[in-house]
Amino acid sequence: MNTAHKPKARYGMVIDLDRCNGCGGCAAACAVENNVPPAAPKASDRTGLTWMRIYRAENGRSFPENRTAFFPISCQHCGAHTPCVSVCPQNAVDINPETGVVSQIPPRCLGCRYCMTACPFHARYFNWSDPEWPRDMENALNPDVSVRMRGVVEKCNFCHSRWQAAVAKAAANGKREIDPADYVPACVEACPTEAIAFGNLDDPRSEVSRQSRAPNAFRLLAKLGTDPKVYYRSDRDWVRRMGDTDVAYESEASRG
Amino acid sequence: MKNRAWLTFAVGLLAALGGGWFAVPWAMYRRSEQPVQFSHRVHTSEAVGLSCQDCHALSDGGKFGGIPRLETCAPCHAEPQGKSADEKRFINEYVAKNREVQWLVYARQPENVYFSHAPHIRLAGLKCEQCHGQHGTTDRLRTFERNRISTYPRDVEGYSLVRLQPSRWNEGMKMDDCSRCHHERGVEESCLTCHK
Amino acid sequence: MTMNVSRRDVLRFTAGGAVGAMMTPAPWKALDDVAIWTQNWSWIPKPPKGPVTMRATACALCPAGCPVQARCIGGLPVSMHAASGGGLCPLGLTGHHLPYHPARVVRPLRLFHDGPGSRRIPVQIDAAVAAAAGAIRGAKATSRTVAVIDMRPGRSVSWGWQRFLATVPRGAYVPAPAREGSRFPSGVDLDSIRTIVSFRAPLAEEWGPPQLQKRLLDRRVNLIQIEPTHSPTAAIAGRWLAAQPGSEAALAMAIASQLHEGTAGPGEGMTPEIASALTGIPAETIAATAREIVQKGPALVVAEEGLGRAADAAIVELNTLLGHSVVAQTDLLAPFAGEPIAPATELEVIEDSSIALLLLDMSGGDAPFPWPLVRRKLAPKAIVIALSPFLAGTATHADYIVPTLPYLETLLEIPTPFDSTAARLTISAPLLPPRHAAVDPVKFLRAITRDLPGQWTKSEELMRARVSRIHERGEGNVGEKSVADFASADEMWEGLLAGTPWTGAAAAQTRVSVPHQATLSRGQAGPAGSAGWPSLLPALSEKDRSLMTAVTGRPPRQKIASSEQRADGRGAIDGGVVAVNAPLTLVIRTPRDVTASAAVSPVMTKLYRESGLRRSPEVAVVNPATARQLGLAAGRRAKLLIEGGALPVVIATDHAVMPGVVEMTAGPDAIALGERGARGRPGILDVVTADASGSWRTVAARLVEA
Amino acid sequence: MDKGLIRRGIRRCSTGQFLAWLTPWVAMLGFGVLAIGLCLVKGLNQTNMDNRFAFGLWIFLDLTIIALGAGAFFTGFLLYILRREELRAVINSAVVIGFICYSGAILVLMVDVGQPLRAWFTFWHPNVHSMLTEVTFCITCYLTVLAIEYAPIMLKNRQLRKVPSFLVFEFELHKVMPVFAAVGTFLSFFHQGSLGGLYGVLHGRPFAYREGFAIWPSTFFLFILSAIATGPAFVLLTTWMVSKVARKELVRKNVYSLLAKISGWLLIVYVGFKSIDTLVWLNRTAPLSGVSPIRFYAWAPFDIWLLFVEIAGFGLLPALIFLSPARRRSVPWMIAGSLLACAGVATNRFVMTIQTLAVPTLKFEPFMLYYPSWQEVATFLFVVAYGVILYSLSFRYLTLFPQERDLQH
Repeated sequence: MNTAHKPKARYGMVIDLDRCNGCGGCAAACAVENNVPPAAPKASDRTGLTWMRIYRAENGRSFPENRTAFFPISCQHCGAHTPCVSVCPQNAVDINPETGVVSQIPPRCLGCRYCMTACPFHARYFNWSDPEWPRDMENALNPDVSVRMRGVVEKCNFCHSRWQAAVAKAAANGKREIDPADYVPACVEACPTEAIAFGNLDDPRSEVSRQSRAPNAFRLLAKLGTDPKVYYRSDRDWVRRMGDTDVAYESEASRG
Repeated sequence: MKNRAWLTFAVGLLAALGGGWFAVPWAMYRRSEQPVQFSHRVHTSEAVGLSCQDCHALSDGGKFGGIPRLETCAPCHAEPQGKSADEKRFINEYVAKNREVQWLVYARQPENVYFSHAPHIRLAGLKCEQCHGQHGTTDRLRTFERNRISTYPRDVEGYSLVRLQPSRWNEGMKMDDCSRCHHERGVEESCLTCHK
Repeated sequence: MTMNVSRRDVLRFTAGGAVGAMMTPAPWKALDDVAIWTQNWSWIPKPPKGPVTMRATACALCPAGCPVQARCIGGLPVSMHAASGGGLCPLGLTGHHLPYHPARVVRPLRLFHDGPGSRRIPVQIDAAVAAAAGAIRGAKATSRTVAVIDMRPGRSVSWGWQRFLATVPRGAYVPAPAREGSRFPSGVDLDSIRTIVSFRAPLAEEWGPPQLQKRLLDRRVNLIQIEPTHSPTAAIAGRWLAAQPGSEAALAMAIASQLHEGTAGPGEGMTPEIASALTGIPAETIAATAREIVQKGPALVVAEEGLGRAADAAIVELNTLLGHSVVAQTDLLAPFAGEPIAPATELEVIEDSSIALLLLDMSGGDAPFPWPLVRRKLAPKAIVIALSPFLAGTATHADYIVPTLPYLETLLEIPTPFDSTAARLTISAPLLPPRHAAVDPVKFLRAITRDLPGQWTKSEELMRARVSRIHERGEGNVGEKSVADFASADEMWEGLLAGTPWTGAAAAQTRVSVPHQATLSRGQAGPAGSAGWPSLLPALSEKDRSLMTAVTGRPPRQKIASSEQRADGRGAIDGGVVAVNAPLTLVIRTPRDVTASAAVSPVMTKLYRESGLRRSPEVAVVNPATARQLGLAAGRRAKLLIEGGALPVVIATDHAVMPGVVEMTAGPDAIALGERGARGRPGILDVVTADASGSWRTVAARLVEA
Repeated sequence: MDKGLIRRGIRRCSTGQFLAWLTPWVAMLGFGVLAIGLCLVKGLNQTNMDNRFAFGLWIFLDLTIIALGAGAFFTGFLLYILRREELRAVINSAVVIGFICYSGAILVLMVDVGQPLRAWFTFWHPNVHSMLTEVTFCITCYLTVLAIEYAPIMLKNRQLRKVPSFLVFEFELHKVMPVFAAVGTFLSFFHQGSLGGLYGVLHGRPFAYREGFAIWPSTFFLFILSAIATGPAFVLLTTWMVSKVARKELVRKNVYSLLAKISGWLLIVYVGFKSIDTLVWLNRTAPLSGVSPIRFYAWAPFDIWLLFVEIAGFGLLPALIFLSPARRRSVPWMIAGSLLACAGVATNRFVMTIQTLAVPTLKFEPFMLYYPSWQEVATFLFVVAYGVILYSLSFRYLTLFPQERDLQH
């Protein structure tokens, strides 16, 4: 299966939840970098496009024992049995062998949304409408990322255009290896509290690999066996338990 | 009676064949001429002695300059070099007015494609001709053809209607063409290698 | 020969054609081309093309003034980055979208507030000038007030307003509360602080430059958050005290009284037990908190503004008692020395119904405050003119809008931010050519009055005059370079335009323990003479003192109003916690987006509408238990009733909100955000008024089904 | 007016009456066209689907009508392969219903996908690991088979028979019909299965995920079973409804009871396997994914009652009705049984599609529900109207029930 081979590098993230204050800088930076359009008329938190979405998690106790934590969730770039890759009927999703990044190619996408039902992280988003910016604001779009049309799925790709730029820069100097400093996703760069570490998980010297091995590190829905490349950290027990598979059960929390 | 039936069928068949092979492919493209004529041959001749890289340069950041802007041409063309009408027009309409020429780019890839010249030139050692053919030695700029539906330039799309021949520069620069070359060279690739 | 074309012939011909067509590339190519067409639809916006450059400037969207780098394509910014590494806030990251904002004012507007949906018509600038000039003449004749509310005090333009107001008999210069500076003693050396006691200050969300939060986190500063909501700040705080809203003064005093162990001093008589009854926090927790403050080293108390006079005063007492480290900031010089300027005043001290002309200077941004507080001061037929790039925020209340240029299209000045221990001047240089015609604030000022001496006619001239004075004095640095090393003021000006701020010489750090009156009089130095904390605090009046005494002087034995009693309408301390038949307490939050800028990027819908991260301003949040009691389910429409009026709201439930509290956020209308031509609906700041205690962040409220 | 088109010796209502019958359905069709137009021109923001409910009403109904359409291939299989000649009485009707179900489903799918003009990419760049690829290939092929099976029925029309070559063609087709029936059966088995596999393979969705055999999860087989168990019941039901509308007998009673008996036996087998599967899933599969399965049913609207209703009420109960010879002698009982069986397959498809998406995977996400927009409903009504109209035309002008002429007298 095409998801089985081992990539050259495994780019990943470690997000320190104890440093995340839910400011939303990562989400805003992501939207700017990746030309994610503003909400279409009537779009809501259920139909929006947020490659990086910050969820609020609660400990389930009532006031004042209640506690809140923020979970920034983007595509988790699963490394094994990647749910979305295997289900796409026409190969619009694959894993880049050089970076381990799970792709999503809008021009190939049929818009069947099977990958979205397959993704347990709800990290894939559908373009329910054509993208629209206020007049002339297309002058503020990033030329390194193409704008998606309606009817296709999109999601985080670890700012792959920045990787491409880093490769081009290295190649211009005759090098095949990129300088790690040249490849930092927008959300990582934008985080004011530096809660997100990014890099090659396979490089034992990298900050991200060191942090991913920390005792307080965990991954979301690890029991599903999809080997996500995004790690989370927290010293709070209840926050770490939030990564487990068990579903929420509070009926009150339901939104119609 | 029977013959007539088959004849009608054959007429329909032939009409469709003619339309499908000749009329439709012709009608499918919008043709336009470049705003100014330009001879690559003169510029790369010994008299002038420019190489491809002199005008189509690669920056340190690996970004390809593409078609040169007016500032590259202006130093030599402040005064007319020769007597052609195009030269005169180029000086009067563009250089004098400091107006960029809106060149029609034969190899312009669509918005969703990422292509960097740097890895192909510096790492793979490809020659310009391998993708752009003998464009650098032509005397005049060809008529620019653009597919009316897909909006692709003809060079990107390829000139052959059946696309059965092995890789040739004018077979096009579509995904399959890039992919074929990558496969021949054993380049590992995925969607994100070439898409953005 | 005649041909009789029968139906069958047509069918045969068509069949032949169909078979033939299949044998040509045409249908297959059409299939392919149509698919490619769907990949390149002409109506999908195309990003710009051009050379990539990085250009430096400073973010002028809030008083923090972060140095930024803009990545430009063909000279136009496409993304914003922190100049020195580290992050930016969402507002700064999307700041380059603002010039394209649909709420941009492209020509002077006359606004009519005569109906539910107020009309607006374009007018000539002369109409606004004539209205202003007429109002000034009228004010002089009738001894009425001409007032300017300056949303970004401390700028050279601010000095211009003050200079102007000195020429009119009753000129009032009102610096709007600039959030971080308002209740935060500026010039504090944060690196020496180990504990921060925050009374509802949204530190983690929007306090100062984003890097500040990293500094505090890295240094593991102990944060004690006192707030009725488990807010994002509470979420990262070391300790969260869910004090009853309105009981902040009592809590501050209780902590203070613990600090000096009940001996004579601030907060005397406010035992943890009494405070517990008022705040709902266990007495032992209050005592433990006080011990923690002492044990963990230098502490600083900060507070949200708008909590009321008693809370303000109590917090000043507490801060004074703790004796934080303070560095006296060097002055940020005014453009011209020795000229008379109107001093800064409080809105509160202006007589009701006295303002004949009100100018709202929003050219540098916006600030949140309840509009009814301003409206009360307006005389009948008063003229309100907003100088603003956007028809948004406070500008929507004006009669005339005079368009100014937004951030990145014009020079803007950022005076010393609160977290700086030395005077600082940052210039935000424009990166974009102006997209619409606009009026320079100083030009407008010159147009409405002839009585103004001096030769300056443009904002830039004032800014350059100030820089000349700084250069003359020769103190401080621009980046690495000493001011003395600049050959001329012009050279220094160029240096500032490159995005590097000027920083004055830092004064020696002193540990102060001064009586609060002294603290109160120590305003932030600057051309305005009084911007920032605590100038906005009124000197304590006799009334306030008696209010304080009511708390501090009350013998412990005396019965303190319990929460039950509070519920039936007896305000125990602040008087404003409850009103008859108003069982709920409304708590108002103001995010940086509304604090800093009248308009926000449409991409902010990611935070407001497209995720659950931020609450939309029409949402009233209550605890699920409270919602059950009220019989209101999440998602239901309701009406919020407060003293100032009624507001339609949508109910949301959240365990993070204290039972009995309804929380509302002032901010961009997330429903309208990014939608063309959409107008913001009235928000909470359009209706709320301050209660007797001077608080507008905590008021009595009711929620009824709509 | 259209007498010349109607089979000799068959009574049909007047043209006026027929047109009056069609009018509301045409109106419904027009309403559907409007909705479909909106969805295609403006995009899927016309629906109430969202990123959590990426699949909605349409997928649920597609799966349901395809399951009900299984009557076509399964009747063909019984008739041509297993030689149950009694079923010749309903085969034509079953084929038309199958064709309507499948073409309707594909039609809705073309509205459902965001980029229908790229639909052929699945054939050009197929991902062989995807169940959806399997579904697409099989459904397309099977629709072709159904069209071929439909052709001889059409060519038997009184007017079309006049063209000699059509008659020859029809005769030739007839001879190879068992081949097509076999091919159709094979394809149908596969795509009914892969529709089940569609959800069963989602290991990111513990509610839907099932272990299974080789690459096929258990739902693959359960979908086949439930489809073939319900198919005959649906043929029974439609035949009965048509005879009610046409106010005449169309088939002999023994056909009804045969269909009911087949359905009954298959339902029993299905209920057995479904129960085993549910127990394995609750006790093994779900816990392995880290979920205590009771949590799946922690939310009131989709409580555990749904599971019981699906298996007992809509599975076991109709099976018992069908398997009782006494009940089988009574048409009302058989109709009730058929309705229950059809409701069962619909519930199963609902649970697999909608409930799967309602159950959150992330611990801090709530259960969710979604309500289809009128555009979604109208698009589906379009298919209903299209089906009724096509069936009405077929019934009027073609021979759907060979026994009809004999039963008239």
